[in-house]
Amino acid sequence: MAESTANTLKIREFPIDENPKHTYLNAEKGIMSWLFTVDHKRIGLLYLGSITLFFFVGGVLALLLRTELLTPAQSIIDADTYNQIFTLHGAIMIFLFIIPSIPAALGNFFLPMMIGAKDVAFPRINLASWWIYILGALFALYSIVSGAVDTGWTFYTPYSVQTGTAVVSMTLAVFILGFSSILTGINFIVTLHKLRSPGLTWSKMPLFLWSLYATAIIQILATPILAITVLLLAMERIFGIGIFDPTMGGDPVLYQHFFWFYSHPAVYIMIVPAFGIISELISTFSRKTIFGYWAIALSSLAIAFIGFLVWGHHMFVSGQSELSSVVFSFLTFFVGVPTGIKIFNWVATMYKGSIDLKTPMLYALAFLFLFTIGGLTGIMIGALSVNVHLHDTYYIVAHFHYVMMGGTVIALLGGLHYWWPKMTGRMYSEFWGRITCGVIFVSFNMTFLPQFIMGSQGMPRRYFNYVDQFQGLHQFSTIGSYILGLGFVMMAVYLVWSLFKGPKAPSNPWKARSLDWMTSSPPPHHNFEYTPVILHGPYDHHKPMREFRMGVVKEAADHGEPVEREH
Amino acid sequence: MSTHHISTFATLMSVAGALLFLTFLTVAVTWINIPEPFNVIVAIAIAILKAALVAMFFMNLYWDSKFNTVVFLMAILFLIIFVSITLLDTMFRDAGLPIY
Amino acid sequence: MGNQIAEKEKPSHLQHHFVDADQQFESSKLGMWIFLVTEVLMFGGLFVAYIIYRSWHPDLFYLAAKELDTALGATNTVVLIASSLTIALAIRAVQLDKIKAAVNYMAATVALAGTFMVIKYFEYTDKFAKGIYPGAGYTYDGIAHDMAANFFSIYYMMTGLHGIHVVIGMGLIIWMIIKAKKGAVHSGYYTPVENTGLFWHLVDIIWIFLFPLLYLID
Amino acid sequence: MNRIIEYMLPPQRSTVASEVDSLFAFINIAGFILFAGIMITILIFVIKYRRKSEDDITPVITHNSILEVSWTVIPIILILIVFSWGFRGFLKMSSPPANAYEINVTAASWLWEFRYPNGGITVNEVFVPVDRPVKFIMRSDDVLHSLYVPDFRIKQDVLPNRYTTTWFQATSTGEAILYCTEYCGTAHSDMLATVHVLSIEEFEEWLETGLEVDEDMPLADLGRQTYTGAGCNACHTLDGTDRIGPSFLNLFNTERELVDGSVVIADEDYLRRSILEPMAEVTAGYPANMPSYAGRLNERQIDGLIAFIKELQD
Ligand code: HEA
Ligand code: HEA
Ligand code: HEC
Ligand code: CUA
Ligand SMILES: [Cu+2]
Repeated sequence: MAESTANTLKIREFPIDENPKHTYLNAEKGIMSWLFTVDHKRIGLLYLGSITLFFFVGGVLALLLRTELLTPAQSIIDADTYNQIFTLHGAIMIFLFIIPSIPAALGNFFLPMMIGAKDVAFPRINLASWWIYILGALFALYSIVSGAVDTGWTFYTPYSVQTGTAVVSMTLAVFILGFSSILTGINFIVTLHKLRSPGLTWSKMPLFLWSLYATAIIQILATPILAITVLLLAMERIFGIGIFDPTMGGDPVLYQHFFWFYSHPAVYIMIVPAFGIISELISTFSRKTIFGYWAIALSSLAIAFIGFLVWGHHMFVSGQSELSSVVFSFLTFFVGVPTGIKIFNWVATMYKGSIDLKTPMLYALAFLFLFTIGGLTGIMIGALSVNVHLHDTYYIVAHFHYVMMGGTVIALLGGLHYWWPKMTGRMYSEFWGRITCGVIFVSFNMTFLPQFIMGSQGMPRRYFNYVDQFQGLHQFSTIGSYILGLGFVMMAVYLVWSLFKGPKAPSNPWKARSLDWMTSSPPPHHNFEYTPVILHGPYDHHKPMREFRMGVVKEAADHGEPVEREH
Repeated sequence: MSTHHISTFATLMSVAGALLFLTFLTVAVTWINIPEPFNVIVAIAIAILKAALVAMFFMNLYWDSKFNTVVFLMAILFLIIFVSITLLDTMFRDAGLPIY
Repeated sequence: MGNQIAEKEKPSHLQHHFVDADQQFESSKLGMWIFLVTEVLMFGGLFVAYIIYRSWHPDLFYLAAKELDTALGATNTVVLIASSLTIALAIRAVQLDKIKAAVNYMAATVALAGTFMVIKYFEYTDKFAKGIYPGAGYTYDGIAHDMAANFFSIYYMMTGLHGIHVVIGMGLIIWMIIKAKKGAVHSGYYTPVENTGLFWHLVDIIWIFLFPLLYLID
Repeated sequence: MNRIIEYMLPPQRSTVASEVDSLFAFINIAGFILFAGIMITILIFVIKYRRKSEDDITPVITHNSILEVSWTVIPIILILIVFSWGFRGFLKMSSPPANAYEINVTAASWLWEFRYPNGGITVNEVFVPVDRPVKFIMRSDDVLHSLYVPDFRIKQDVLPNRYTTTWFQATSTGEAILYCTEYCGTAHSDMLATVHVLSIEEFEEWLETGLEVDEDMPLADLGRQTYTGAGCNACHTLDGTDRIGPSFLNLFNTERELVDGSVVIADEDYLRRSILEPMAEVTAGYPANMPSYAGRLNERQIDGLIAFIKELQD
């Protein structure tokens, strides 16, 4: 038997129940058992449902924007509506979709499973965070119906103080959503510190968890500043306290410091969990030990830290002191180094692997393609003199869609397909999965590549009307976005279909090595029937699957009726 | 079971005594006029000392897992980052760039 | 590790996903500390605003601080320090299973917190009477500086947010009193009291900084 | 490659443009090589190491010091190059020559006003000499705006509470488009102006005569010219549809209901007041955000506008 785990521990092993009768899905019944569940898996699904909903809402708004931009002058909506729609599109996509997306949905579901815990440290707080999220969403909806917001998602003062729209309720929504994000972060940090199973040392943690750990740190340290920023903004509107409003002696550039001190680190809240998913996907589908485990793990922390030092790169032309622009530009580039390290390590992982282009792997490759473009264009706009030309043009719009949509969303889709069998117990259609991935990849590039060109040519962003010169590129982009929408509809169809008609999923369809796959699909109510003991690393792909074991705590084994195997 | 630390009555009382004394001190130093930057420095130094006393002995950081102290210091560290880099803008707005 | 504890031996307060009471206690406490970090940073934002504005208008801060009553500020500092002491004593009492003493100490804390709020109330109404309102409502003309309103905006934001925390803290402590009376906390399980105590001390620490920064400028 | 990059950028028409463009080209090319390298490697791996059987065994490769050091050090070198290059350009952009011709710019929602040293004022048009450094000293009347001329590669936010500056030296005569690139509300995307770059002689001549109003032009024609020149068209249409303000069509001599409930007749006096003190009588149903043109238009232009509006009846 496996000499590689040559230790004298006496452990027993449970075979995994391939088609379990009792799962977390049928442990309790009724709508209330979902809305008030404290099971992290169900909360993960609640989040998954909510963010999907808001992604579609945000996406439909995006299609409206794109349709309006078919012609240089007004085509379907008026200027005010356009301004409200891009604000809502941005605010919904950022605060209601992408910030909670990977951590709160997939992270919630898999973090405890990957460390062999029964739940997160504070299950009730976890549930509270979802409810707070819903409350925040309701506030956001309220502000939409009571006059919408037309400030852009950045709420720059003094415009946000003077406009007649429902800014206060939107800022309150953001305030509330911030708390939801903080609670998730607290939960993750504590869970990772205190609830790891026996044997699961920091060096055996799947990289997805390292990335969630880094993300949680950013959530904890940055979000409070967002809270105080929007609070001050609301007070500015209600009482005119004059901290950010120049008519009262305040300083609008100070507002931008406050805003970006959160919102730049926030872009790493969005992307770092995506990096985690990619690490899992590349290793599993190359069936190979991850290359540079510590480099990838620690680069997440490095990105999190450096990410706090660069916020002013959004403000090069804002009127901040030139000295700080220079310092910010200098620091900005250093985020590229750890990010590059990750990318190179992933590529190196594929070397001499056994690569299987299943849908999740296709998404991982699409991610590498799109995110590298997004990241390198980030370097472009981080360069001072070039930024002056490109700031607030479509080049920026293209940059951030490449990193957010091409990075985070694509990784989320990869992760969704990867874990779909585990979450639902059903296999999705591999054929349609691959086709859709191709459609989304091509149409995404159609939508946003032209925007780099118009941006460099000088097309400003947040423009309802534009000069005729850009019409061709805009129309191309719009057509791309329609196909993109079609891609998402296709995905919705085959995923929903698989829920009902898909073949039953085995416990470990991809032969992955991390703990989440060492239990049945879908998992039982408490994830594992017994506290698992970790005997191997999360990326030990060099051993054949049949030699894989998950131990259980010895004393527990004495109670049950396990199959005994000695190591 | 790890042993939970239980502070003695004497410790708590003497910490409180020290805090009260420092409060008196911080008011008292305003009676003798210390010149401009130093008065702020003294006031903040006393406040930091007081906060440290509270954190270490009332909040038990002194006896606790050191990780909790690290967590708490993170907050301070990032606050310092925030202020100092922002000051880099607000203090140097008219300075322009030194020609190299 | 203690998964082996049979169900019936598990203390009632132990949640199923923890191995033992100690793990649960340590987790809750770590969670609380991380939460305190977010509190520090949230107040921190206001401190940053304070520092920036003070660096811009040192004369304003000098003039405006004269309007604040140092005696009242100092009294409130003493009150909060005393309340920190009483809550620390309350935790000690719970740890020693002296529940009755603990309840008394906590009641004293609430009373001190109440005193703090009453003094704050007098300070505020005194300001309002002079026309010192936050922001646009400011009408006082006793300060020869055209940014005077801004100082008081910062003052109100800082003390107001702090005041809200005092009130929340009072609520938490009252809840703990109820818990203690029901016998829900004791030397084997006092996590909520401990965490409430941590929260309360933080409120104290923030005031320790607010006091010299707002009242003692000269 | 060069062709593509030229296609991607607007024409180079200022002295800093080539500096910016060369860095733009450098990052694009270096980035492209890096990107292509990564993608080709991935492609090769995907083909060469595709899964052959379900029980493929893979080797354990966990690190390689040479590789790891090189993919840390090479990017660091690259970013240091990019940083210092960008810094050099920025330094140039932020240090206007001492002899620059200074024009004061005021941004207001939603127009640009330019004041020349000789006291002349133009709205939504600015005339500058070629081959001579020009410095804009800018301030906003209300919210943030940003002055952007793609052909010159300059951009600078305009703030309400202090002056910001930017400068350029145009290298060829002709027109260039000037955008507002800081979101400022409804007509943000209509807040455009034209930069007319004139030869030195033409510019001197324009300074002498261009600011004077052509006495011979019929009033209504002057009004039509001012209507677009001063940016009324950003908010007022001529075809009866509402934009931000009411349309000018059939405006003259109709009854206007104001927000305070009173009703006034839109006669000449009212039109004049509306242009000079728009906040005094705000028409019901419209936002109170029309900028005042007092001091921005001369008497004859105002008369022209009134004459022009009077004519707009159908
Ligand atoms: C997921 C979100 C996300 C991510 C990950 C990033 C990543 C980066 N971003 Fe981006 N950014 C946004 C979201 C994001 N951004 C958003 C939303 C905005 C606009 C907000 C608004 O105004 O509305 C924005 C705007 C923005 C600006 C301001 C533009 C402006 O308004 O003028 C800048 C400027 O520096 C910038 C830079 C960067 C950089 C340097 C990175 C880096 O992290 C990229 C690092 C990655 C790489 C570099 C590629 C991989 C590395 C290699 C292949 C190795 C080789 C590398 C080198 C040699 C350097 N971003
Ligand atoms: C996570 C973040 C995220 C994501 C995923 C997207 C996705 C998209 N975005 Fe957006 N975007 C932002 C964040 C994001 N965006 C932000 C922050 C801004 C800046 C806002 C500001 O300036 O303040 C912005 C701005 C922005 C602009 C610039 C507006 C302007 O400056 O004037 C444009 C224009 O093309 C655009 C387009 C798109 C498109 C076409 C998509 C597509 O990728 C969308 C794809 C999704 C779909 C197409 C949905 C598919 C679903 C259906 C078709 C549903 C059908 C089903 C039913 C009806 C039940 N976005
Ligand atoms: C920023 C947008 C904006 C610009 C630019 C603007 N206006 Fe207006 N204007 C308005 C708005 C809004 C109203 C309606 C509210 C009011 O009466 O003030 C208005 C009202 C008026 C009225 C009164 C119409 C009525 O309903 O009785 C006149 C006349 C007028 N504008 C003329 C002009 C002229 C002439 C110019 C250019 C020189 C101009 N405006 C530029 C926004 C603008
Ligand atoms: Cu002015 Cu946008
Ligand atoms: Cu950023």
